[in-house]
Amino acid sequence: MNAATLFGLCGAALVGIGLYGLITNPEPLRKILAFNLLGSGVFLLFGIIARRAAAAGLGGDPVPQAMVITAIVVAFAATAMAIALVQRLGDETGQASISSDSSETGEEKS
Amino acid sequence: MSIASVFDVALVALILTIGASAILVRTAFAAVVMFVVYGLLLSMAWVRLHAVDVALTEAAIGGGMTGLLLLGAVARSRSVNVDSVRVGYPLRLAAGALCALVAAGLAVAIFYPPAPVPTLAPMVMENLPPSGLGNPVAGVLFVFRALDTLLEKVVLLLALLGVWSLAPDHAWGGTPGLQVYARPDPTLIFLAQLLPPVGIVFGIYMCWVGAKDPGGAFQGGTVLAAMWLLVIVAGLQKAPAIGRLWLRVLLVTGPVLFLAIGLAGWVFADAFLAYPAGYAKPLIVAVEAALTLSIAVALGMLAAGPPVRAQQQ
Amino acid sequence: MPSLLLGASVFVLLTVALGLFAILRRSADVDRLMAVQLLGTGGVAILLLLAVATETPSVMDVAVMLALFAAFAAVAFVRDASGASSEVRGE
Amino acid sequence: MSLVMDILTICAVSAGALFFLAGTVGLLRFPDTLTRLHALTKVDNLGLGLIVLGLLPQTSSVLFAVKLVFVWLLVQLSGAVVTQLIAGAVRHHGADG
Amino acid sequence: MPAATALEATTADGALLVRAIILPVVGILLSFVLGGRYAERIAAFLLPAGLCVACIVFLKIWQSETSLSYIVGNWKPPLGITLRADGLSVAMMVAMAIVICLIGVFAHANFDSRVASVETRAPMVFWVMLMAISGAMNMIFFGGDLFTLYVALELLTFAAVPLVCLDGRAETLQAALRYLLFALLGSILYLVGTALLYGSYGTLDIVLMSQRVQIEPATLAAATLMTVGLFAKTALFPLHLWLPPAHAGAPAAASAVLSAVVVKGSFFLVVRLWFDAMPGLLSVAASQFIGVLGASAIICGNIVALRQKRLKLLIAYSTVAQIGYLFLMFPLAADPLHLQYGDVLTGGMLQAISHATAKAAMFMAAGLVYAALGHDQISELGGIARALPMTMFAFGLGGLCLIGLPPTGGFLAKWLLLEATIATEQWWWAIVIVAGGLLTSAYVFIVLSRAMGPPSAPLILRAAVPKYQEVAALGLALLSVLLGLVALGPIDVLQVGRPEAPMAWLR
Repeated sequence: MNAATLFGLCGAALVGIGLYGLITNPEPLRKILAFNLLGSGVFLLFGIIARRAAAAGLGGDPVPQAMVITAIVVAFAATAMAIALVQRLGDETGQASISSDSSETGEEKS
Repeated sequence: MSIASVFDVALVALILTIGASAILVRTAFAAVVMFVVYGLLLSMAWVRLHAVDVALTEAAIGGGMTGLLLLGAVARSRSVNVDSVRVGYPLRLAAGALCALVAAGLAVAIFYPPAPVPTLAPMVMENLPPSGLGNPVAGVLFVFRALDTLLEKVVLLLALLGVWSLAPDHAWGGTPGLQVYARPDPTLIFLAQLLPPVGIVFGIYMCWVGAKDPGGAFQGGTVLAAMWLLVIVAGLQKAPAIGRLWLRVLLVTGPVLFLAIGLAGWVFADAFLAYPAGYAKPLIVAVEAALTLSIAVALGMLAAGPPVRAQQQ
Repeated sequence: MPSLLLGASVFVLLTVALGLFAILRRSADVDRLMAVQLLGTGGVAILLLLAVATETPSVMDVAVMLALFAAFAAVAFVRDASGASSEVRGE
Repeated sequence: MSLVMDILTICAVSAGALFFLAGTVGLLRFPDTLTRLHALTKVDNLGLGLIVLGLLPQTSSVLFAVKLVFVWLLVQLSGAVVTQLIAGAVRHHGADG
Repeated sequence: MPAATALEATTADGALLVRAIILPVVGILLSFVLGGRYAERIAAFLLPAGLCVACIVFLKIWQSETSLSYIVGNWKPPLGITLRADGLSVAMMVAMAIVICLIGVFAHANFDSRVASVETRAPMVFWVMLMAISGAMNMIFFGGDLFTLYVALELLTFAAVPLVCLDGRAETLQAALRYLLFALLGSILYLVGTALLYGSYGTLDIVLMSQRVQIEPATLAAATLMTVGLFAKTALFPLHLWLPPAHAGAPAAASAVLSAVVVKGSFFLVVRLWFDAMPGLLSVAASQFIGVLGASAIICGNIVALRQKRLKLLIAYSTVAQIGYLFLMFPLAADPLHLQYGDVLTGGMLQAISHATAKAAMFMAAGLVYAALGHDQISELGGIARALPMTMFAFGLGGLCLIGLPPTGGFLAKWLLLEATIATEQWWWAIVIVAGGLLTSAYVFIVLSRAMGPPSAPLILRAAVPKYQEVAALGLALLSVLLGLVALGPIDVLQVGRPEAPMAWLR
């Protein structure tokens, strides 16, 4: 098994892990994190496809590499928007139930 | 097994473990820390895949900026703790099975590559010389698939407007809610005074070197954005109000220049987004320089979040 | 020489991994932060070794990138800690 | 000449790698946060420093060497500041942070 | 290189396609610099200009009966990107441009950017996002490259999500978050597919792909993942959970855009994928499965709609059902024995277009009702038909189109689909279509009868409704009715650029 295939399997596994987190984690923030994990697995797939197609003295096919760069920036923008949404939602709902959550903050750190 | 493959196996094992624990670990803070570590590991994987351009982007955006965003979010969501009702066991099992199926399908798909692996690398190298660029990835981004790159800048602007749209009405045009230090911390101020000059030089270097070596507008822009955020967080400078004209102008400078050069190509090179022969390299470098600034501002403002305070007149 | 450098990078990766697991097992946030710092430094070392071993100077830029961003996790964390103890400016 | 250089490289890189191991063991074994932090700084300073020192003779150009030293300095700076920040946080909130 | 690439070149009027994409981009950039107070004026200029371009492209293609293409930067695929416009794309493009323009007219009342002396939030966001949606849709219709289409898809997502939570209430924020997560999952699945396809064929260009594509594991995995991702974005039945809260919670003009325009983008990509990029790859079993999903959407969506108490939620669930019809074209078009291909595609596209016009009209009407009454409880609609006759007339006409009564566009679409079920001997889909129509007529009738009934208490209108808003809604409703008449005219345009028959069956 060569390096490209190894990382490819890693990417496939990461897609599975990220998808699992996205489905099962109820917390929005954790969902966003899982989405990023899933995304990076997909990017790795692009990476091994590029690596596999190394030719013409290049270490990899530059076309998928360029696509990954574009996709990483888009994923970051998506993350920023999702986090802003989560926080605004927290602000809106948090004002209604400030009393109930103060007891839980200490517990979480232990 | 060569030493290199030992390294690869160890790296993959580490990535998978850290990735899985980022999903499974109990507290959100631990998960985010895992994710930051994961981002660092991933940029090593990209180096091993001979994709240094991507490694740079991943180190800067995937690990650095996304980590910063998530850490900030975790910090704020602690005071408003979300009650984490776990999904039921049967559902988790079903989800696990589904995800395993997807992963297995992908694994099968990549395990059997097509017999002659199709590649555009020779075609890229053949057509790269007229543009004067030495970095094939930059060639793809700014010459062959320039339309994608241009549209992606618009995506960035829309995402920023989307983030801003989450502001309360009265705060529109005001300053973002990026959390800054309550007390000036001398250590942090020291860092915020010393690191940015270095970072800015490196960011400019990234942008400049991108024409011939790995690097470019994205990577350079991200470094600049990070330095800007550091200065703001340390309290040395205030985050700008989103209504500021200079901010808006900086945001669109890159895309506008890109679009203008693309339209000029219509006149001088008879195709939209074509570069006139002999002028390709200076034009691309100009576009990259302008984009670096615009990306820096856009990423920085994206990370800073929606405005929360009305601007003091 | 390249194989020796590669071997060293494997060694560093394994030690860092070891340290990482140990630290991440502890539940204190500060320890987790140290894990990030440890991996940041280890990652820089590994990338430098790789850069020289494979003679690709551009890999060194990745190391610079990691070094630049390594401090950010700590900055974000301490911002949180000080924000929790006292009033955050402006709110 | 190159043999001397190679020996220097081997010694320094091995020593650096050992410091990584030592630092990790320290992180594992030391009892409290501040001493573990101390172990961490050893990795930053000496581990990376020795590796950089060992790599210097192998570099092909001056720019390469300058970059190596630059990276080391950068890690020194951020490492020092980060440990300061962490230590400060520990002092404020106790080891649980 | 295959022969087709050598032949392909920028056609005479190909530059129009670039114009259609650049116009909105220019508008967005200008709005950022000039500020939100000018955003509406910029949109008021650029959206009609976009409509003009769309009409010109439509006429060119209709008359010449050939597709247009433009090679961006003179770099031919597989290296570069080609924009292509065929019959399907221009028909959709014109329809969407008209709908967006009329929504713009309607939205003037709610998002007038000139009333305040400084830039305000909602108008700035709305107008920029409206322009972005029109640009993204054009990009989706013309994009000849699967990765460009990914970027366009993300453009559409980022433009659509903020519209959901423009009012900033907690429940719309929740809806927007859910929508965003679904949409992101959808686009990432789509992206996996593009990665695998590139790995197999070394190109993402749709025409080149259609020449190289073969049935093999990687391709099937890619196609499945992409389709599921696009289903999530289109809100096809089991993945529809995000749609009703998002579409019902948004402001009326935004609901109209989301329901009429945005979901059609990802639907169009499914069509592109299966009928252009991978012609003939769709197996009978898979197409029947998609059909079952569509049928479930029709039945479940309609039944749930029937039980809604709020008008906007009813309309949103009816969108879920109407989306189901779109996917009935897959089992009908993939039938290997009878090549009903062209007519079925025409039927599907007509359904998309007539749903766009009718649904936009209905959401606008619901918005006007809400503005007038201060609520949209169906049980308390009594007397509204007398107070807002034009609005309720528009709602009724839109309803007729959804039910599929002649001479509406909905009738023509459903008729073509029904005809195909008979021709391909798949009678079970015919039952679904007819049952769906009956259920739809039930809830349209309930709403109308309530509205025409006497008020329980004396009706007090909270606000006067501007006439032009009613006219915009009515205009769209009339369009959905008149769409049935295209059978006499330009319906052939949908066939331009279609291959004679799906190729893979002949292989």
